[in-house]
Amino acid sequence: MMAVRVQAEPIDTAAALAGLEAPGAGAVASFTGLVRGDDGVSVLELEHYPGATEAALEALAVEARARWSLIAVEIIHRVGPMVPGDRVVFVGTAAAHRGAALDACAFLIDRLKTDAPFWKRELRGSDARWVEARASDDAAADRWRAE
Amino acid sequence: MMAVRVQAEPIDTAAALAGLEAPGAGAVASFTGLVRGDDGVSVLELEHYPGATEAALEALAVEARARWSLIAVEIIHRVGPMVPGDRVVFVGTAAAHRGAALDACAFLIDRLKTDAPFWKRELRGSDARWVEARASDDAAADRWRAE
Amino acid sequence: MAVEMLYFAWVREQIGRGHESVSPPEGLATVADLIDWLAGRSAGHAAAFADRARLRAAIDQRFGPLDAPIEGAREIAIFPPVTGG
Amino acid sequence: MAVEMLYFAWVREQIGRGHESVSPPEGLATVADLIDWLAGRSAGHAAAFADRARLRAAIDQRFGPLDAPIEGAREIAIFPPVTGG
Repeated sequence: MMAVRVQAEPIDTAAALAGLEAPGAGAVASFTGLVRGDDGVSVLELEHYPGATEAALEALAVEARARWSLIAVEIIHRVGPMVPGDRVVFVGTAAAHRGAALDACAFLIDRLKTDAPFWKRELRGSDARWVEARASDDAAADRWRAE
Repeated sequence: MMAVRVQAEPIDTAAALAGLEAPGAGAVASFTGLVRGDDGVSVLELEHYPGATEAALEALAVEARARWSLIAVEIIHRVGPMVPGDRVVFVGTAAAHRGAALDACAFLIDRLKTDAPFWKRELRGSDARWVEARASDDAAADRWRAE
Repeated sequence: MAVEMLYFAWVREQIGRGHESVSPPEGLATVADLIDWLAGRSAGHAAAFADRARLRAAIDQRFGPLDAPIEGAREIAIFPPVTGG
Repeated sequence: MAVEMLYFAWVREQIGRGHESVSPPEGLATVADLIDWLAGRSAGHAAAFADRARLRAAIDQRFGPLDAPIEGAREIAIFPPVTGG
């Protein structure tokens, strides 16, 4: 199973997690990114590049599957306006053993941050600000290329 | 939030995952271990050491919280008889950022394998066999001690 | 030949539109050359393209450096470094 | 003094019971000494304790090596290496 979704609707992590429990899977790992509510952000807007986004996520899923022999992989990214506590992204992997599932999950979220065309805009009251890319994200993504 | 449960009932991963989404959390990581259905096992029985098991899991949760400043941590381990596809264990972590959540989740499942008093017995038809501890599990747990 | 330009995030905001069809003159070899030419179209374009270090590009939906060749391209996107996840 | 012994997994199966109250003689210093003494109680005990390398212990629910002291212990568990998760 390989599923990639970019959607304006809220992310149903329960359904996503259950969908990863394929026959033969002994290990399922997941990562969920949430809009933080502790830094004054009232609304987070996610813009993306339709078409190119899905292609980038699929390329990551294919790379992860090949590298770790995954049984299942699922990536769901929300776009549009969100509020604190909302789920922005879900990444899930299933494998026979835990090392592959955990490593592939970390790989996918690290690389998604640098390889997929999404842009975040934060609203704090009437102040709007585009989020700057972080060097730490580049470093996290790079560690999967160096290995 | 810190919750540790040892139970004979099926594990509700949807509820567990949702429970980790505490205010301030920007990242939730989870690991679910399943009974593999691909190696002829018809029933997996989990025996444990009541009291000592809960204490061992709580000690791991406390260590993880201190090491990674987690906002929430949840460990659920099932005991008794299970069939392929059943969830054996769920580990979930929540933190402000993804690195802490992902690392703490991997730490917890690696160390749980060597530090918590559970024993697995596999039934294949009429053949019953206690699962042997694996050197690879010791190595995985040790890497968190060496750092 | 006409090229469909796509702009995202603050590049889109500063230019004031998310896409436009342009017909660059002959002789533009790279994305950087195209950006130089586009910068002359309006004050918004000039502002959006002022700092090349903050720009990224995709040619026909494939990400590439600003010195990537644009010959034959039908869709070129210009945008800031991505910040998803 | 009486000590409550707990056995798990194949140690429990070979001994034929999950727990028993025992009164070891004076002079047993460590878990290993206790195991030596327990091995004489039955053929099942002897079989369960035949290979020390495959045994682990907990004293009053704290995990420790087989050379850990047992003085004052009220509950001692003997079991194989754990295999949970």
